[in-house]
Amino acid sequence: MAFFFEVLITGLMVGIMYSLIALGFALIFKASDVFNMAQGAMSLFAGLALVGFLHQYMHLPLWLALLCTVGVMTIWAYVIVFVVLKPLVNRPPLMLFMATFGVMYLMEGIGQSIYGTQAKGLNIGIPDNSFEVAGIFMSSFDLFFAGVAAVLVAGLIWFFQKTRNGRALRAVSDDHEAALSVGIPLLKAWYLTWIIAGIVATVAGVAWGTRLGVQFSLSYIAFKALPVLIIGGLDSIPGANRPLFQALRSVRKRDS
Amino acid sequence: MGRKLSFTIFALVLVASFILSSGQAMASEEKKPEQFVGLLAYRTGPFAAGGSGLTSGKEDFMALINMRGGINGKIMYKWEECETAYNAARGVECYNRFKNKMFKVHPESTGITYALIPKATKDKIVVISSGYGRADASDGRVFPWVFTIPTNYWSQNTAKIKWIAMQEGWDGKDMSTIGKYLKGLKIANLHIDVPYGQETKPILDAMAKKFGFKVRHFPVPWPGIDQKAQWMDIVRRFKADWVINRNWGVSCTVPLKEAARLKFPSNRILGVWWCGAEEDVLPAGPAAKGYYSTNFHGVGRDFPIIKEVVDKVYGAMKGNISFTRVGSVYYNRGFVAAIVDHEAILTAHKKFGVKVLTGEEFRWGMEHLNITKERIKEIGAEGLMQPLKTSCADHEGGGMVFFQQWDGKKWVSTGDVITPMRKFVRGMIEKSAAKYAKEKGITPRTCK
Amino acid sequence: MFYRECGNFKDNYASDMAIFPIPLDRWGFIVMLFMAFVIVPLFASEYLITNIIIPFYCFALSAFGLNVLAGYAGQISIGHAAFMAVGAYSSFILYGRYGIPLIPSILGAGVITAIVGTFFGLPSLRIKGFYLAIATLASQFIIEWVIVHVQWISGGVFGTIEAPDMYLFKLWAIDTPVKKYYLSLCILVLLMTIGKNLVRGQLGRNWMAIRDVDYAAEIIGVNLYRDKLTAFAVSTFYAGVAGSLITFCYVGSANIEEFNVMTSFALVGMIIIGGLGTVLGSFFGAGFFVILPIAINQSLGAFMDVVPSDILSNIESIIFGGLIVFFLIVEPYGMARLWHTIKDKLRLWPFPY
Amino acid sequence: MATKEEPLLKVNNIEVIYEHVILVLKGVSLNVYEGQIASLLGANGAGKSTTLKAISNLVKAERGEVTKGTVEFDGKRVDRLFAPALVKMGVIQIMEGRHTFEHLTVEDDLLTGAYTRGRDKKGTKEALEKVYTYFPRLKERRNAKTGYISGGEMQMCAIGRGLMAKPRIMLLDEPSMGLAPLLVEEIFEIIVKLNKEEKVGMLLAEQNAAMALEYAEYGYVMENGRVVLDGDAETLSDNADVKEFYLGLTAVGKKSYRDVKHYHRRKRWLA
Repeated sequence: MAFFFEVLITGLMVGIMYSLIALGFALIFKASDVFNMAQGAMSLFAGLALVGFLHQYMHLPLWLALLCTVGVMTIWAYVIVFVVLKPLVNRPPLMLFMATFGVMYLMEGIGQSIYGTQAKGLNIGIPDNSFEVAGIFMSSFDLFFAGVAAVLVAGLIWFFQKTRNGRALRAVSDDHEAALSVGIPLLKAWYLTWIIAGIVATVAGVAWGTRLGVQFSLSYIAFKALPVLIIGGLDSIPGANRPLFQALRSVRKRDS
Repeated sequence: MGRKLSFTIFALVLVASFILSSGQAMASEEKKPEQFVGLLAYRTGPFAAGGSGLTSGKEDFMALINMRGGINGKIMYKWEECETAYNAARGVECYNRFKNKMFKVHPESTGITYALIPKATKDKIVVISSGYGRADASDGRVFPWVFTIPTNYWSQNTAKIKWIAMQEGWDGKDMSTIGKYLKGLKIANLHIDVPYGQETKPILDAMAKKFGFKVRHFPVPWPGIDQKAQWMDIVRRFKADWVINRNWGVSCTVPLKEAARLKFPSNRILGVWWCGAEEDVLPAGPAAKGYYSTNFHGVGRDFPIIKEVVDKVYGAMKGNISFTRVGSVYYNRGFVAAIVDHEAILTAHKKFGVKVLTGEEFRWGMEHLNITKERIKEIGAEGLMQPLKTSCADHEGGGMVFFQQWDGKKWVSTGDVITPMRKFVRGMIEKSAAKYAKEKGITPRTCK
Repeated sequence: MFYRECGNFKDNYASDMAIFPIPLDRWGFIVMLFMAFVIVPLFASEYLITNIIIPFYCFALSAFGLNVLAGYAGQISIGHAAFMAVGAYSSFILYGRYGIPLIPSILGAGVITAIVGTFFGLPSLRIKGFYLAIATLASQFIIEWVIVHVQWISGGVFGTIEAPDMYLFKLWAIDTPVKKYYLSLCILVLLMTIGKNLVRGQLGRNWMAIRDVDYAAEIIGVNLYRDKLTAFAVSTFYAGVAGSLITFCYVGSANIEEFNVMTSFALVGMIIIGGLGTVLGSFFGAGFFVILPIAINQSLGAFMDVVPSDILSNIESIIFGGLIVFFLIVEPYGMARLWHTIKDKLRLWPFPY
Repeated sequence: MATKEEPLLKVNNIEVIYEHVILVLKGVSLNVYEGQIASLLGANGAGKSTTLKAISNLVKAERGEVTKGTVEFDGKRVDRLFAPALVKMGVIQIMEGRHTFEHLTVEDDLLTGAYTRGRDKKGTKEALEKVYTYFPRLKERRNAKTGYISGGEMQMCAIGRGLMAKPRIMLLDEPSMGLAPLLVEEIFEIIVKLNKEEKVGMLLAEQNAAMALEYAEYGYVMENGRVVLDGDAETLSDNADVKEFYLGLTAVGKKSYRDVKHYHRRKRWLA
């Protein structure tokens, strides 16, 4: 029985880690109908940038480095929206999907030429100790990121439900044209969405980067996150955070 | 619309000029005798750390030889890189691009090796797969053009089992007593679930049967970023004594973290040599301390020849990789491969005279390699590489496996250099090669 | 000025249905065929034939297959490379293991792939859009898994099987690049001719109706289930043949890593950059994705001494990504549309209105 | 009505092309004065919606373009502006087909209308109260998702949302579409009330010509992308052509189909 619970909890933790990526997908899909292939690459880039600020090129304190990374992701959001998506407004979603494919190549290439191709360790000072509770091993690292994910999701829900801009973003995702007709500037809304997705990608990049090292494979996590996304619902932001499914899946896999 | 059109035409012209300029670049002529080496590299993609190290190591060695005045003082190395991105189709394209000028090829990927073996056999170009590719290609009678110098996966795994037995108290000499120490041991073979990862399953199973230990295979789906479930199984259910970490790229790092989380001792994990580089353990941080891995060459810069590279090549700012990575595992691996090839060239020069070699002449050199301890000392690579002696039938040469441990900062050799169970492996190799020969309708050549 | 028809003088159905209504196009096409059949094998270097033109043909074929599915029938698939893998492995098994003659085993591989493809097309009956895309992505992973794990298919632990030597009618050895070139060219021309007429015909119209508004198509009597599945079958048939050609004529061994998810994405890229729902687009797209990276790689090789090679390799992906974005912005409907725009302008030139 | 003063909205001979190829409007001119209800009549595809979208600049979002002519609002040229900027000036379009945000609640939906007010919380709240007084029904359903309310409520929601943005002129695109006659009447009553009390000018695109002419002061008849006829509501109602083609009446009033003459009256303005 303890084994069962351990598997369940472990699965839950894995699920939360994946849901961080899935969240970014869902956000962008919802706000701009774009299936963002570059989500993984964004995480990669954020991780690389953070390593650059923290260990590689500069040695900034963690909070400043995080802030700078978010700044970098904001610039990316600007570039993507105004250079890539703006000329493609109202094109079929497939074209936008393809454009993000190009963005993926761009980000990977630029990221790796600036920061190099080796796997880099990322240490943000969260201890990866494990302790035992009732025969079940838990990792402080996992718990920390579960907490971060919870705060992030709560924050996003608050933002989307309660603030003016959040409401505007939801409006945009429901109906672009009607949103335009009540005076919500579409590009600004997209820009905002991509910034948020950039922040989510940063968190995901940090979480996965500390675990795996910051390296190219972060770009592939996105594919692994797809099942989470589909089960949770491609267009649902709370849905992206349904890691329970992951837990159940790993239980089933073990028992078979 | 018109503006768009002209824009596009402009872009097309740009692309066309790109292609044209590339043609011109290819046409540039060489002046003195040059031995051309085509390098299949992968500097992008998930395994870029490996590819950049391997390629740059070779390039640095060749740069050093050129600075010394060339091969036998007469012939210069000339090399060109081609990015494969670890993709077989692109690897084939690179091979075809170089094939008229080159005499040997390091495919640097198991997939590309498979694609190139029949082609290179036809084109009379030597394929050297150091520590990857087909294990059964060590049989030179069936694979005359393929070399698995200095060792292959199957040899490695028998050495691993021997080493594990030694850790359990075996003296390392008397093969008849090894079974006593292995009996009842539980060894988990954690492998990435692609053909590369599955390759060692038969030899492990065969050994388990022979020596009476228990082996279970735990496949990790590609790319192996999350292995929580496998580790739960290994530690909680299987209760493994030893774990063989047979992964690649990021999936090498994950087990260390998972093991630490489940309090599985890291010094009971033994990695394949593709899981034994700095890039594999650094991201795991303290969790990696104590982790063992195999290797087939030494690590670090503490060898005369690498010091010479540091002085001469990097002193002249002609290095091919960031200076910090000189002496790292992948770098040294590429470097050692280049030394071996160089020795083969020298051997061939003895027979055919000092000239630009063809593939056939080079193969002769490869088959008559005899790198003795003394010669290694002469090269200045003592401890960096192992003695090698190849023959017409034996395309593996040494087969020796080095063991190293991560001390938290760098790889430290444990001092164990273990000879694999050569007879055992050879039997399996010959069986597998014979099967291949039968399938392909090859009559194995006879070696005297 | 010569590029136009002089008014609409079509007085019989044959001329109305002609593939190339404009004589210049017809001549252009014949010239292209002449180039492909005579000039290229005579003058192109071996490197050009094996590395550029043969893969270009194979991917054009595969892209056309995907175009049938995505461009004509509107069912997006991002697992198309896996079907190429099915074709590659099954043709090897048919030819190498069972000794079935070459051409039948290549086409047979297509048929086997079509059966597999139809099976994986079943979800399309219930879901569409991106959800279907994800379902097809799942088919990619399932097929990869099966090929790696069923040793009967993958030929032992190595997961890779080498192409046997090819003989046509047990007599002709197809061993030189030029012969391989002719083999792939003949199959390409044959299948493309069939394909072009397929999409022009009743089936093609049904597909397009499904693509545009599926329920409306059903109302006017298109059998939705049957035609969606035929789209999957036809599309994967092409993929299978392309996959077997690529391994027979180009790589020389079937290796599952070659048909991974990135290849699938590249195929989607081909049809979008080339032009959805056009035959020509498949060629343009294949050219973009097959030739361009090699061209960039080769031309960057010239800078090897100046720029560190680490960065150079990454610049390749930067340029490639940039070009994808650039072409999408310039012409979101693909290079084929661009071509048509040029042609339309030519028709009116020099007196636009 | 005060026809001599400068009109609030002046559309001057505009031409709209979609996708660079499809010419939809071929020179449309019309004026709406402060506080006036003007209506735009025409059959399907006559170009009514496009005219409204050309004014509110939503046409750009559909890959259309105003290629000729000008739109002036309050004396300023606005046809080059971005749609949200126009909303800020007080030109608000209520789109055809009840575009509500289906995943938002009614209240959230209304609040999106106040986006252009910025952080003005007090004003937003007052505006919301005002909308609720006009549409008590919406107050009852304030927490329902707009995807699940009835068609009439959706239309009210859409109009209410427009009202949140301090409109000076509203461009209503077929508010009567798909609604029961009773509801249509209710909505038109509210429109008139808004016009009277809030001094909001209205430009009403309608197929339901009888209804539109009953409530509007001035009318334009569109056909094939052109304005073919305009005049006061009464004049138009009396026009024989309008009667025949839009009101379904002949010179002698409604007739039974049995008596319909089997030839068509020709439109005199054939475009």
